[in-house]
This record gives sequence, structure tokens and C-alpha cells, in this order.
Amino acid sequence: MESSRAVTSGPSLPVSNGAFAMALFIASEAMFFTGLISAFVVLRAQTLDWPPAGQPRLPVVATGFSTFLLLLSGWSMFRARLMSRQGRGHSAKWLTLTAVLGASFLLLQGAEWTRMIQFGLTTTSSLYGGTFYVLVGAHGLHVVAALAALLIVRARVVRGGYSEGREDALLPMTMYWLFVVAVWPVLYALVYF
Amino acid sequence: MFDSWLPEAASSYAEKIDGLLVFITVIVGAWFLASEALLVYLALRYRRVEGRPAAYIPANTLRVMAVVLVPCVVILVFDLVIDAVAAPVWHEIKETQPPHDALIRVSGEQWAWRFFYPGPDGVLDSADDFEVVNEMHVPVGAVVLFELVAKDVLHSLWIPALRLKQDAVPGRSIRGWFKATREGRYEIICAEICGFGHTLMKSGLVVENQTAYRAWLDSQQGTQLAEAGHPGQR
Amino acid sequence: MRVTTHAERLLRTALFALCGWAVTLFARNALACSVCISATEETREAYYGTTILLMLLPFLILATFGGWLYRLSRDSVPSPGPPHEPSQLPEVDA
Amino acid sequence: MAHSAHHPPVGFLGRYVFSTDHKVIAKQYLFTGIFMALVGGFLAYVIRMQLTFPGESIPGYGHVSFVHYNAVVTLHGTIMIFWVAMPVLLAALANFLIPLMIGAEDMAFPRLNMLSYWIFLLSTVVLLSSFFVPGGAAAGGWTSYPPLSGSAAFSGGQWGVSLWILAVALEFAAFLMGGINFITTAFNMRAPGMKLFDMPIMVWLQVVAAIVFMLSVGPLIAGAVMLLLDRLVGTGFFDPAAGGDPLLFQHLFWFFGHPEVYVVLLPGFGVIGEILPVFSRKPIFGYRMIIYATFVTGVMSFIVWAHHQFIAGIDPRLATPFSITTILISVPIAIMVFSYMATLWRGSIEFKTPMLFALGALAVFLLGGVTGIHNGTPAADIFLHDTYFVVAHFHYALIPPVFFAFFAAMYYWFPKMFGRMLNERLGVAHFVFTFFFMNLTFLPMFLLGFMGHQRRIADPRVFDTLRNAQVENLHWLATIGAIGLLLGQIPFLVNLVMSLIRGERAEANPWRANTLEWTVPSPPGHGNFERQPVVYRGPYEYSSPESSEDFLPQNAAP
Repeated sequence: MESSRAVTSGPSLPVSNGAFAMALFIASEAMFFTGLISAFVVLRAQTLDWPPAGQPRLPVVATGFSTFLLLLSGWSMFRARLMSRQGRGHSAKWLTLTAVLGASFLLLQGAEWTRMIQFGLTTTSSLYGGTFYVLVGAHGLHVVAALAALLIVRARVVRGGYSEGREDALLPMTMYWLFVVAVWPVLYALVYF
Repeated sequence: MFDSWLPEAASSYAEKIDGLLVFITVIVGAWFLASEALLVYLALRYRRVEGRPAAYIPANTLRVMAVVLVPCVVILVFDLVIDAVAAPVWHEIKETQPPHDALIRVSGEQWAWRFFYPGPDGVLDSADDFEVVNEMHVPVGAVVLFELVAKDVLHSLWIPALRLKQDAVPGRSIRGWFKATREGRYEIICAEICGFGHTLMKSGLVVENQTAYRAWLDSQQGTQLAEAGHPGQR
Repeated sequence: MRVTTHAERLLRTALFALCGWAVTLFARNALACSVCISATEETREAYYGTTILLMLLPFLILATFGGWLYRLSRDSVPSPGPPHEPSQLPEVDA
Repeated sequence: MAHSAHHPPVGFLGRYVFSTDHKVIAKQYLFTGIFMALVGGFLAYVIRMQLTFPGESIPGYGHVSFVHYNAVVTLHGTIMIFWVAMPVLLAALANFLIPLMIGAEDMAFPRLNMLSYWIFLLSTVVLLSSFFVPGGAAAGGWTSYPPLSGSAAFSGGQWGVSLWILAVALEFAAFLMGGINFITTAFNMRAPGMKLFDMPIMVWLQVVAAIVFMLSVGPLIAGAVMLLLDRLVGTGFFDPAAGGDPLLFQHLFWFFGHPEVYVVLLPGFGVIGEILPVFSRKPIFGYRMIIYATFVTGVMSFIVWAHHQFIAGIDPRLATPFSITTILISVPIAIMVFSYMATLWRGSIEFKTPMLFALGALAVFLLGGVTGIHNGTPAADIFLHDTYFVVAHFHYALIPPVFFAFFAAMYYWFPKMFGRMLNERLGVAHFVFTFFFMNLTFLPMFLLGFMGHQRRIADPRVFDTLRNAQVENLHWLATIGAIGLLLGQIPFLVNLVMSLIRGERAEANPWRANTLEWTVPSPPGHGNFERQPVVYRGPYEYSSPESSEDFLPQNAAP
């Protein structure tokens, strides 16, 4: 990339190292979630009363709203990358919107969690609770990590850190964010229904 | 032949498994020896000699690659034959259930085997069940159906003389059968690591004739009737 | 007694092999089965389903990945250089 | 990321400790791996001595209680696979070789690379510290099956298994970073002219191994997280009393566990594939065929894993399909082995130490390969499962790639790594000891397996069938072999130290090899290549009619 390098790369793929590595990382993340989902499917299938008597039902509607927010953040992330690719300086605004939407998803989820715990659904109350917190919690941690990365990327965009002609600097971030967004509906459909 | 190394064979399917082991060993052994000989031959025959340069054989055409591919296809055929010969044995042992003469529940726990006999009514979990620790008695020549459970961790019911091995999984019950064909006393071992006492987890299997078995059953029922209130639950 | 040819013998072995597997594959009553007797039918299906899912997903991911890279390289490199010519050299720094 | 490469780091710390140079990181991995190999080897010594002299105090360790024995077995397996095979074969060799072989100045992400090593080192410390916590190290077997490993009530120590899981998880994070780095580097940083099918076999096999690792490790991490929660929080995913399912962990574990075998096997085969052509002065036999066979192996490694569970209580109807896939995967491996053997055909073979180890690896692996058929046949597995036959089988299958190939790699690339040649005489002695004692150790175990000697027991004399002279003699042989094998490494360690200090200086290309790493000085300077290498041909043009010499480097202008 830098012209002063002693060694130039040769017949490489038409994709940056960052995006390529991110795709590989996402592949292994997908396998991680598949492992969790497999565990969930097996445990759910062998438990006769699911959800168990005396355990609260999961908030389908409220979570449906946060799902909507998360999907929206996926769209705004997509816009941010589009802006950045076209060289227009508006990507920071879209990144902010994405971060706000992601954060509100997390806050809503957190609020739901505290309510669920008050109602008696904990990790040890039943497998129903255990799998819920593990699957949703694993995704929540991914959103937290993605949000942190997003804020760093946004700070660099504001500082002009990506202005050296790297045409698709936001691509890895976009890929990861979209992955985290795309996993959620699957988990939502599996766990909440 | 190496089958003299195998433990005594005392069940109806032990011979079949032994035969299979010999069959596989002969086939793969022949391949192994041939390949090893070829490797040694090639290495020695083509060692460096002054004035004999190496040939340039990149093997990028199918014609040349056939040197390697054809033996591999033959290997594949041998492999599939082995699997085909073995499949019916597996089917007989693990997938069928001949009519049984005796029913025993085998339960593994840290670090002992417990055997639950159904008593005179032939039904487990009833009042006349009785329990024996670390010794299983079965009549010779009878098909024994066992129900394998575990109390705490994974165990593996391993009776080398019967060529019988099956893991016991807590929370699940697994069935299996065997027909002991030779009277005698054999060992029941745990083959799956199950904690500190794993090494010491062994029991006896007594294969005896009908009369002796009856006598043993009667003696057990006599002693155990008083405390038979709580047979092992799975 | 008829003399059997190699081909016939091979065919018979193959048929025997097929029967051997078919027997085990389609056994209705699997005895030593922990998920058949003591567990619900759904458990068995769940194990089968997740087994297949776990097995196929790597294929799917690799195929997606390969397809993506293939499309990218097809779209962006209009004319790949002749074999073993370092023709891409000047363009790399762009 | 490339800026740092232009200014060589200053000071001892910057150059040797917190370095982002792939060559330094490779050496860090290498020495950590060798250290762990000594730890794992010591544990093997303890196991062998205990089996031969049960109940007696072992010189250097002391009395082995049954509690300790389980921990020793567990840690021996864990260390040899995760802390020796992976760091040495995958991390050290890939780190050192991939950039040099493809003509890059460093890895794609040098800082991630450094982070990978430091996380790995942390995982090593966590694992080793588990020896000293109350209750001792993890004692649930390297597979760590719950419920045994799911609760301190079953396996004893509260800390051992938890630290074990933590260490394994950290280690996987490190190798995930490493693997992503390797793949990206190999695909995206090649020198001009080097097309994918101009990459050396070593690079290809490392890349495939990294891909297999990356795609298989996720479910195990999921399982490990759940197991850790079971232990620390009390969730009960694998606890039948709480409604959980112990088989589920096996399901997730072996989905990773079997591909892991190929993650270790493939880099070892890569080493052999590099060395055979150089010392036979002949192109490798069917370069593309080998690469394609590798792809097939990698892809198929995901569909064979249930063969570890034939006896474990899975649906027996699944046994035959998995047995067939298992048997099918032997075909691409056979293609690789036979291609390597065909490389010798009409060659001009020079028996230098690297070549001896490469040939020895093939010779030993053949037995490990064919005995896989015994284990992969479900009906035979009823008898052989969890016996010493399995132990012998996987040692025969894994010692060639992990140790023989590693030694071959050390003798071959040591000059490039450290700028000095290893002593040839000590090397040959090392090979003879290793080869002889390896077979002496593990051949008796096949027989022990046929006698029904189960694994992981601390005292064979407990059992009537094993309380006889035959078993004792076989254990004796294996123990003598193991001690000989360990002592046989002394020439190697002496050789390493002596040659580092005053070995013969190595020239740039002592083996007259074609690949790019031999075009730079030994050891290569910072940034590897002073001038841009340009690649004109494949890596194995030995004795080519195009050249008057018997080798034709990849970057020699036509």
C-alpha cells in the first residue's frame, strides 16, 4: 500500500488485508454461534416442558422493537460505508447514528434482562434461563465489542485518519457490524419463539 | 498369528469381532508391509551416485499421476470391503435385540458397578428387585439384555472376554445384549476415565450353568427381600 | 460349476457391500441407542439436525467465501497477465 | 503497518521481546514449544514409569497417586497437542516461513502477530500454574468430558479444570489470530509473479490447516464457555441432574477434535513435502494433485468426527455413515503419502539429516495410517476403543508430523533461522535414537491393546487379565523405549546449543533449494528481502532440463 515499501505485494486478491481477515474472522464467529445454536436446539428438544412452569415468558414484543433498532443500525452502517466510499465527508454522521442505535439496542436489552432477573429467570433457575442468557449474552458481548470498535473507527474518521486514499476503509467495520446485526434475528427467532 | 494375544472369547459375537480384527489386520498389514518395502527400496535404489542425475518428472499429467492414483483407488476398494464386512457385525451387536432370557440393569457410579435384577416377576423397578454390587451373575448360553445407566459421570462397561463395550451416560439409559458361551469368571472394567478411582473400578462377571444360577438367584432373593424397598432408579 | 469372472466377483462384492451398509443404515430398531429409548424423539431429531448443520456449514462458508473472492477477482482484474509474467508489477503501488 | 518495518527496532526489548518481526515471533513460539515439549516429555516419563513400577516412587517425581496419575495423563495429552504441536508446527514454522517463502517483508498484521504470541504465553503460564493450585491440575482427560469435568465434586480440584479451560480458550484465541494472519498473508502478500499454484507446499498446507482450525474451533469454544459456566455459575448445561446433556459436549468437542488432527498433520506433511524434493533433486510428484488432496482432506475433516463416539452412546445407525466417511478420508492422505514416495522414484537421494527425518516420518506414519482402519471400523472399535491400541495408533499417526517433521524442519531451516549449520553427526545420531526408540515405545502398545489393556489406568496389576508376565514385559519394553526416546533428544539439544554458539556459518542457500527463503542471507535481515523478488516458476524445478544446474530458483530470471 505504501509506495516506499521495499517489497511490493504481487498478484494479490482485490480486497484489502483488513477486509479479508475480517471475513475469515466472521467465518469462525459464525461457527461459534452455530455451536451455541446447536447446543440450544439439543437442550430445548430434550426438555419436555419448555418454557418450564413458573418461569417468565420472554418479552417477544419489546425485543421485537429492539430488533428493529438493530436492523436499522445495520442500514445506517451500510449508508456510512457508502458515503465514505463516495468520498463524501458525511460518514461520521451515519456512524454516530449507528452507534446510537446499537447502544439503544443494548440498553433495551439490559432493561429487559433486569426485569427478567426480577421475575426469577436466572442462569441457574433452569436450562431455559441458562441458554437464554448464554445465547443472548454472547450476542450482547459481540454488540458491545462492535460498538467499541465503531467508536474507535468513528474517532479516526473524524480525525481524518482514513483520508490517505484508502477507498474502502470502512469495509471491515461494516462487515463486522452487519454480521452482528444479521446473527440477531436468527437468535431472536430461535430463543424467543 | 496375533489373535493369540486377544483375551479369552466367551460370547456369541466374540469370535466375529476377533475374525474381523484378523481380517482387517491381514489386509492393512499386507498394504503396510508392501508400502514400507517400497519406501525402503526407493530410498536405497535411488541414492546419490556420481554420474546418475535425477530424472525430471513433475507429474502434471493424469497419465503419470496414475502411478499414485490407481493404488489409491485400490485402497479405497479394500477399505469399502472392510467396512462392508464389518457393518453386519456392528448391526448384530448394537442394532438388533434377540429375545432375551434375562434382564439386568447395570449402573455405573464412582467407583463401582451395581447390578439390579428384576426378581421373580421379571420386571425392573418393582418391589421384588434385588441389587448386587460388583458381581454380575449370568446363565451360560442365555441371551442377557442389559440396561446401562450411570449415576454420576460417564463410565464405560467393558467386558473384554465378551468383546462388549458401551459407554454409560448419566441421564440416559442404553440397552445392549450378550450371550455368554463359556462358564467362568471374567472381569468387568470401566474403560472411560471417571475420576480418581477409575483404576479400581472393576467387577466380576460369573457365567454359570442354569442350576448354579438358579441357586444364586434364590440366595440373593432370600437375603435381599428385606431391604428391597428401594431399587435403583435410573 | 460355472467359472466366475473377476468382474462378476467384483460385482458380487459390491452388492454385498451395499447390502451390508443398507442393513445398518435403515435399521428400524436401534438397540444401543441412548437417544432412542430414554430420550424424546425430538432429541434424536435435534442431534441429527445439528450434526448435519455442523457438517454442512463449513462447506457453505467455504463456498460463499470462494464465490465472493471469485467475483471480486473477476470484476477487478480485466485481463490477467500471461502465465509466469510479472506483468502486474507496475500496477501494484497504485 | 509497513512503516515500522523500515526502521529496525532498537534495544534488546524491542528486538527480541516485544518484536513484531515474524522471524523473532517464530523463534519465541519455537522456544516456548520446545520448553513445553520437555514438560510433556517428562510427564510421558512419569506415565511410563508408573505403569511399569506401579506404586513405587519415581525418580524425579516421587510417588504417583491415582489422583496425580489422571492429572499427568490429562496434561501430557493437552500439552503435546495444544502447547507443542500447535505452536511449533503451526505457529513457529508458519510464522517463519510464510513471509519468506512468498517473498513478503512480514506478516499482514505484525502487531496482531505479536499479540498472538503474548496471549499464547499467557495461556502457557495459566496452564503451568494449574499444577500448583489446591486440588492439582485438571484430571478429566484431555477431552475433558463432563460431568466429570463439570463439577469439582466429581473430579476433585476446584481450580484445575477451570484453569485448564481458561488456558485452552486463551490459546485458541492466540491461534485464531495467528491463523487469520497466515491465510491473509499467503493470499494477499505474495511477491510479483507468484501465483497461488506457485506457492510451496508448505505454505499451502499451513493455509489449509489454518482454515480447518478456524472453521472448527468455534463450536468447541461455545462448548468450553458453557462448561466453564457450569463450573463457575452452576448453569447445568452438561449436568443431567439439571436437565443438561453430557453427550452434547462430546458433540461440540469432537466437531473440533477431529479436524484438529489434520490441523497438526498437514503442516508436518508440508515440511516433508518441502524436504523430499530438495534431497532427491527432483520435482515433487504431482504438485497440484497433492494440493487438491489437501483440499479434500481439509473439507472432509468436518464430516468424520463422530467416529470418536461409536461407543459413546450416539445413535448406532450413525456409526456406519461416519465409518464410511472416515475410511474415505484415508484416500487423500494416501495420495499424499504415495506422491511423496513417488518423488523418490528416479531421484538422486542424499541422506542428510533433514531427509532422514522426512523419510522416517513417512515410514512411521504408514503404520499410524493403516491402524486407523481398525479404529474406524465400528465393530472392531467395540473391542479396541479406549485400549492401548488407540494410544499406539495416534502416537504413530501424530509423532511423525509433530516430532519427525519438526526435527526435519529444524535441521533444514536452522541455518536460515540462526545463520549456522547444525552438526550432521549429532543429527544422524539423534535420528537413529529417535526412530529406534519411538518404535520400541509404541509397538508394544499395539499388542497391549489387543490384550484388552485399557487406557488411563494407573496400575495394570489391579486386573486379572493384565496381571501377567506378558503385560509386564511389554510395559518394560515401552518404558525402556520412552526413556531412550527422551535421552535420544539430548544430542539434539546439545546440537542446538553448540551450533548456536559455534556452528559452521551457513551460506544463503546451503541445500541448493529453489524456494524464496534461500535467496536471502542466513539469517535474513529486518524486512527479509533487500530487493523485490520476482517469481517466474513453481517451487520444485529440480533437475529441470531448462537449467544446467540441478536446481532452478523460483526467482531466477528465465
